[in-house]
Amino acid sequence: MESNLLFQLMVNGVIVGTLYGVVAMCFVLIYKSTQVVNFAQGEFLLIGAWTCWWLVTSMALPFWIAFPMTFLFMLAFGVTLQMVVLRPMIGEPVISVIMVTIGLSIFFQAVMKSIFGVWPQPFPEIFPVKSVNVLGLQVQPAYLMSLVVSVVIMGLFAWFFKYSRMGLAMRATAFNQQVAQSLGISVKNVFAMAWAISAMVSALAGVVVGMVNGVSSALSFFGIKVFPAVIVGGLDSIVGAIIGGLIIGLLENMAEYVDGQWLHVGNLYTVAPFYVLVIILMIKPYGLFGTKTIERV
Amino acid sequence: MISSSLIPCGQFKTSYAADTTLFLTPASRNWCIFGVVLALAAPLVASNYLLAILIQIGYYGIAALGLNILVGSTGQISLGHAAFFGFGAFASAWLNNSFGVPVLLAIPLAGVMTTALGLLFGIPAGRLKGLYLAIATFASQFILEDFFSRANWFTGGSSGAMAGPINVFGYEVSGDKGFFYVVLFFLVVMYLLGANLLRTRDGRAFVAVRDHYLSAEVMGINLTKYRILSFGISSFYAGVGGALYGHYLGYVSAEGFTILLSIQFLGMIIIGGMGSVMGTLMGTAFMVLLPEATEATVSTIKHVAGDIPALTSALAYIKEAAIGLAIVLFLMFEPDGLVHRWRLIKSYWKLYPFSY
Amino acid sequence: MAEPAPKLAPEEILLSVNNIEVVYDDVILVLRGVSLDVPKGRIVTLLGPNGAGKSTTLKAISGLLGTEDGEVTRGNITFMGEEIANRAPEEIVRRGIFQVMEGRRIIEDMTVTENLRLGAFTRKDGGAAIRNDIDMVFNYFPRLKERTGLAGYLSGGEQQMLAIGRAMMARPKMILLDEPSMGLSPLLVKEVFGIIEKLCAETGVTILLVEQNARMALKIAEFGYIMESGKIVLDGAKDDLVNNEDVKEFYLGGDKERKSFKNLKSYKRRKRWL
Amino acid sequence: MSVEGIAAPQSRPVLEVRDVSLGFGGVRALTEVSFEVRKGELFSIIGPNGAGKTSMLNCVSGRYKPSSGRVFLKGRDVTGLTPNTRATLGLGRTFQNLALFGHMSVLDNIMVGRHHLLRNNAVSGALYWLTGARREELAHRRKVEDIIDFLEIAHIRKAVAGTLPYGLRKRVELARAMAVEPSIILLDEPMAGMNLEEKEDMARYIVDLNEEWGMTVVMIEHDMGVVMDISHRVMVLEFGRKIAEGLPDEVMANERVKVAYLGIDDDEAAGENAA
Amino acid sequence: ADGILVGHIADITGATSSVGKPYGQGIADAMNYINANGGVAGKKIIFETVDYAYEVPRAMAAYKKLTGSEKAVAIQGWGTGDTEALVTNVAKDEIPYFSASYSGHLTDPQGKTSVKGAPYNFFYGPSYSDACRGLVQWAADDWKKKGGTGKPKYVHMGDNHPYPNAPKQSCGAYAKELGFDVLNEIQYSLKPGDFKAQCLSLKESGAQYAYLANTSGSTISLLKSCETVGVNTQFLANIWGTDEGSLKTAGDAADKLVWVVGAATWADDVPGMKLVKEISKVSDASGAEARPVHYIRAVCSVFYMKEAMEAAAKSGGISGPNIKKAMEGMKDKVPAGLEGVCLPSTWTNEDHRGTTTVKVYQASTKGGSIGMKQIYTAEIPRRKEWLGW
Ligand SMILES: Nc1ncnc2c1ncn2[C@@H]1O[C@H](COP(=O)(O)OP(=O)(O)OP(=O)(O)O)[C@@H](O)[C@H]1O
Ligand SMILES: Nc1ncnc2c1ncn2[C@@H]1O[C@H](COP(=O)(O)OP(=O)(O)OP(=O)(O)O)[C@@H](O)[C@H]1O
Ligand SMILES: CC(C)C[C@H](N)C(=O)O
Ligand SMILES: [Mg+2]
Ligand SMILES: [Mg+2]
Repeated sequence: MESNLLFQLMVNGVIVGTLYGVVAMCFVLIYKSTQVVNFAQGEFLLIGAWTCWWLVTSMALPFWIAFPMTFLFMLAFGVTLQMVVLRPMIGEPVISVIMVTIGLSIFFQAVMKSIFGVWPQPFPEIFPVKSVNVLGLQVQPAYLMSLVVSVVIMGLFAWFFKYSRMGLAMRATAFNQQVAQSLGISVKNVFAMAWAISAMVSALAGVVVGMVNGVSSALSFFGIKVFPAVIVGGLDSIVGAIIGGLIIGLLENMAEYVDGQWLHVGNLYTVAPFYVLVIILMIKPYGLFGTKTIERV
Repeated sequence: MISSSLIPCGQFKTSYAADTTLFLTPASRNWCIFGVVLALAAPLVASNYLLAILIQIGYYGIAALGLNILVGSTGQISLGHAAFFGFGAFASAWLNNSFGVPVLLAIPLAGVMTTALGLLFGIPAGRLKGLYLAIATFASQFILEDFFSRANWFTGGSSGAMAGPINVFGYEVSGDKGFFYVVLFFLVVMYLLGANLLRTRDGRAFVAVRDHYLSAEVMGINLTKYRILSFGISSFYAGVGGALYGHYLGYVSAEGFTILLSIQFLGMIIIGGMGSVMGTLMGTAFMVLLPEATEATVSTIKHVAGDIPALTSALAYIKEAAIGLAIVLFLMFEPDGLVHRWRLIKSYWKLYPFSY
Repeated sequence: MAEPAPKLAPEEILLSVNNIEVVYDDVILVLRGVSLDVPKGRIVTLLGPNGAGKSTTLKAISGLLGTEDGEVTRGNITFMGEEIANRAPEEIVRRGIFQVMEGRRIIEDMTVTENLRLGAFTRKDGGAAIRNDIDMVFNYFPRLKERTGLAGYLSGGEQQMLAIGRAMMARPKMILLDEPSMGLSPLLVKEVFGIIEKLCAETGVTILLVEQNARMALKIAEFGYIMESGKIVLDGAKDDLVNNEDVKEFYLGGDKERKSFKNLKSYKRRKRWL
Repeated sequence: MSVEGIAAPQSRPVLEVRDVSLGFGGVRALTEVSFEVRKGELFSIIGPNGAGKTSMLNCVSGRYKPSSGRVFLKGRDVTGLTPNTRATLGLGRTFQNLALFGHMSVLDNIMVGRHHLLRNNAVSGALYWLTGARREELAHRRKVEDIIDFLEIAHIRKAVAGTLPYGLRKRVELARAMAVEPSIILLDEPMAGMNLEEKEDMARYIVDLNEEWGMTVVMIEHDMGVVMDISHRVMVLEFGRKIAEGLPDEVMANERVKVAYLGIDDDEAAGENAA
Repeated sequence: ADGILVGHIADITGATSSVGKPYGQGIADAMNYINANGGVAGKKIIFETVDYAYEVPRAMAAYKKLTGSEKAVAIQGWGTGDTEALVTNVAKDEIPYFSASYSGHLTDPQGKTSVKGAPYNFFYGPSYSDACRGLVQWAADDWKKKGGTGKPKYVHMGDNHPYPNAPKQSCGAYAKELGFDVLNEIQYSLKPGDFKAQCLSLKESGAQYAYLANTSGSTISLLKSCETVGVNTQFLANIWGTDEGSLKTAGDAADKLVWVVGAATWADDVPGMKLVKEISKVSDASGAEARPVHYIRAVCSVFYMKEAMEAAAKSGGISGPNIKKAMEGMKDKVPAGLEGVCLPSTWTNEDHRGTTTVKVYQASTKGGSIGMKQIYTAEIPRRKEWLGW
């Protein structure tokens, strides 16, 4: 019985972990190309999920229309956000830019709350709600879908940065904006693109989570969970983001197990990832897969 | 980071001593003295409301200066400053409640305790750099928050602890007026210490580590030591600021020290100006006044529009959103902080009408 | 002031900078009315002491001032007859001007090949052509081919080669070279200058070369400008400059009897044209 | 060329490098390089790009740990010491790619050089007036001003280092290294990116610093004119190996050096020296 | 001023805003309604709603303002954390503090059984401890009815926070007394989130009854998560744990949920509901909006305060101590006009447990239609040792 619980918690950890992984990737995308640590990542999930929810419930659109529309909206949103807010910040001190994203996060959270209220809202049934039994765990089909979607997105991301021209341009921009400009790379376009992709993919994650847990301000909490995931993996590594996400997801659930079975300290599952984070960093200062910064004189 | 290239020209110094003063020009020094004198007179005229705001600027300003030494001067971003601020508050209350240490003594002692904690949590800085370090501090924030809600013996657990009032020679400082002077005293002392630190050996070492750690090391600076020391010093400031805060409110609880406050501290120093002592105070004032200003605006709207209840709840969010928006807008137009603008204005007038 | 500029037919002039002023940070005036013309298919050099504003001039042309809070506040810059002052850098690159910045500026966390591929970012002519050109660069700089790690670990000289190679990848009409010989060994300086000359001769690319090594620069350039404190103080064809007494004294190192560095007992007082 | 600055040969070497090898993954940056620098010498290292010159300096200053071999500073084995401890033992250096503290004033940059000579700390420094930190700082400030006078950078004393033109930055870097009061100073391409006039100045400073300030100098430089004129001895590296060492003239006459480094035939040599 | 200054500290945007908003609205509407209908003893109530986002320090700051140059005579407050933190202050400043925290710790005015007395604290409704005891009573009953054998297992679930913690010990002790096997508590956040891990633990523990100590937003998330992993536990929610709106939101997941209701509900046909509906029009002119249970308790809280003020006005003026005295004179009191809405309540200077009647409701949400029905009423004895616990 007990090992069964452990197993179920692990399965849950993997599912949640891949979602962390996807969001972590979106975060890494922005970081890699613009050197911006986006504290508003969680709000992207929130906005995406609420948009889709609103289209489905208030506008009564079928999901297969609402979903692409959400994507389009997030594309426009990402681009606009970059153009209006982040573009004027190009070339400004990194920390100021970080603070701007924090400001954005505060702003969007408040706006979302005032529009959609503070209650979690469920999605109407899109996939059959009846859970299916996977490896002994009751799982909603939407959750399984998320697993598949996540894996596909991960593959695409990895290819993008390694081989595509735009991916290289993004890395060049991350290294030094002036150098990138001197190569004829439009820093503005690179930035806009990074934000747009990140917003879209985050929204996808938001919708998926929303379908399972309901849409609520809790979604923006993903933005915080993402930090340990990203750092454990290594800030600039796509693979790292995925693995980091999985590790954090598993870790939370393991912590819950240890806590529930033996320790009974309470909220171990929220702090355990942070302890592990520090330990991993002390052993590997650039995360598991991050590239060491070049130290040459 | 701010370049202070806009130092007025035409200032001739005749001795090295005269050239090593705290203030760049006699004028700025006089302004500072004037500011302190003005502050001394404030309780005589200011309303309670204004006084409360000034006190807030005081204790947050002290803590923010510590953060600025860490982030602005040493270049190590910390997302856990609020936790150290909180630790100082708990420590001072604990010293006072459990051992009867007089509050005025407990405050600096709390600073020392927080320093020790800061040195401990600064250990990762010996190995981690940049954002990795920033996220490690982020982890400290959560670890400490968890500790606060758990350590009943120290913090009173989730229900918090009472913090006694300040006694000076047996006379209890209860009102805001008295407390204001206490905060002002600490503020002036801590700022003088900070400014001195930054112009002497270890202060320069901090900046050197920030600007180019590899060459700093070759100049004889022990990187690990200074990276960790910087956490210690910043924690000292956080601790003293937090202790003042605790005794001012009379009650300390973990929820006061969340990541949000850490972020606000960062906002203070970024908006004020990284690495600048006076900028820190400006930024703190900005961040403290911002919600008050939106609150006031909201009140005015309510008075004009009548107390429409739907408005009341909408306004609560508008207020929150306005704070986020103000930060965004401010940094879009003034990414180098208030100090930068201030210097530009000064140099503009110095050279006027011959700009360039 | 200076001697009259070499007279060129307008259609010959590829780039023309007219009386520009550049201001940093809204307050620091660095260029105070700089004019220069670069004829098509030639090598033109811009000389001057440190801090004269040479790099600033190049950045003004390539549009890279923006990231440094700099701005062209007066005058104009025309490339192939069109105004380009204060345009976006990527647009200027697409028009065919490519700057190799001072101090190499290669992308340290990418490999050599990735750096080269990025040089061809604006090109539209497909993978095969680009792979060809990468081989071409490796022909010029065989050493680079062997370095498979990250570019950040290359030695100073290797990085410089990579930077020039990266410029070649863009196949631009005009290359702005900012101190390409800095930090190169004598052998390589010669090589690099040889390559620059060859590049110009073979592909017809126009080159504006900023150099401290005046002797080498004047060997391959046809025209030269000398800049001090944000102004052009002297210009002329290569021979005029080489024979100018002041240029000889301050840039080329005396006429015949070179004084040993060791025996310069008193510091020279600089003569300025200003 | 003049060699009068060389101290008596029996005096103990200030710097002794023994069989140092260094590798990075596949790349062998240095292979069993040995040399010694005597007190009062002006020693130059030359060699093609990527030969391992900078890596050699990094091994001496402690940035890199040699994979084998030992480094001795004033007779003491420093191979395992950190860069900062080596600085306190009297080692100063400048960098090939400028490494100033960009946001600090020139004065503060140089004062950082005195770090290991100062005694005040965070507490006594913060208490400035009460602990004698003020007196100490001022005393050192006086020393720094001597260096500033020597290098003629008084006019930019208060300027922010990051905004200075290249040539001046190089000079400030030299000043900072001098402030360490090193017995041996390592200069990595001090004249790169300078025009003739500035090189002449810089050469003068280096000679003076060697002769009048009594510092032993190790210099990497690509300008053969300067190297020939001012160094006492020259070492040549190629592909991480030492291929020649000796008086400048001897080294310059070495066929291998000519081919591998200078790339000249004899008749061109004279002209090249002047460049 | 010639009005009555009353403080109003509410959570509009914080962690408990899902219930804080309707409650705050109820307070504001009721006071505005009173002002529009003659005020209190001819005077208007002057108040401004302060949103403190459920952060204790912000409540402390707000309290400082209320005791500054112009001192409030009474305060309508909100959370357990802030109310308990302010106990000493309000006692010292003699300001009756009507909170929405029904923490048992606030019920002992003289500090006889608890560490410190709370002489100036009042609230309307059964204390969290008593409410939880009521739920446990029902659970014991239910277990017997279902014919359960052996010891049923009971578990407390909530955040580590003063509010969820308030009834933890006292109610656990009572459960034990009634023969439950009390398991280790399970923590979950006051903020909505993904609680599947906790639900798996709950499932594993095999508890038959779980007390949910958090607020409605968090409850919904927990119910959904537990539905996903297939938990069969009977959930017992605190008085703030759910309401009409959140039942609807939670849908199927909330079916069979049992919780405590502290006054009449909007749908109840009782005489006092007329007044409540009038009050509701203050902020909803159309009268179309159906208010949740929390709104109605807020109205009760204000009207008890109003009656106490009126009594105080007659005997010496509206001041803190007089209001307190008037409150402590109330016996089985229902405010005029709210008959059938507020439960009859009694306060004495020794016992601030206004009411000990616990109305237990159960929800039925299967198939989209939301139903709630009172299934049990517990009269919790006023045991001496339970005062302040
Ligand atoms: N970003 C900047 N902000 C402020 N001033 C600057 C900036 N960049 C350059 N300057 C100033 O402009 C002047 C000219 O600089 P520039 O780099 O163009 O000189 P240069 O001729 O290329 O010198 P060098 O030979 O040293 O490279 C210098 O005085 C420098 O201090
Ligand atoms: N940290 C490092 N990691 C990997 N390889 C390195 C590292 N540092 C140097 N190298 C390699 O070691 C070799 C020697 O480099 P070094 O910088 O010492 O050359 P150098 O002689 O100073 O050349 P230059 O005259 O061009 O500056 C180069 O091939 C370089 O790529
Ligand atoms: C949790 C909320 C409903 C607030 C509640 N009044 C408390 O006791 O804290
Ligand atoms: Mg230049
Ligand atoms: Mg080198």
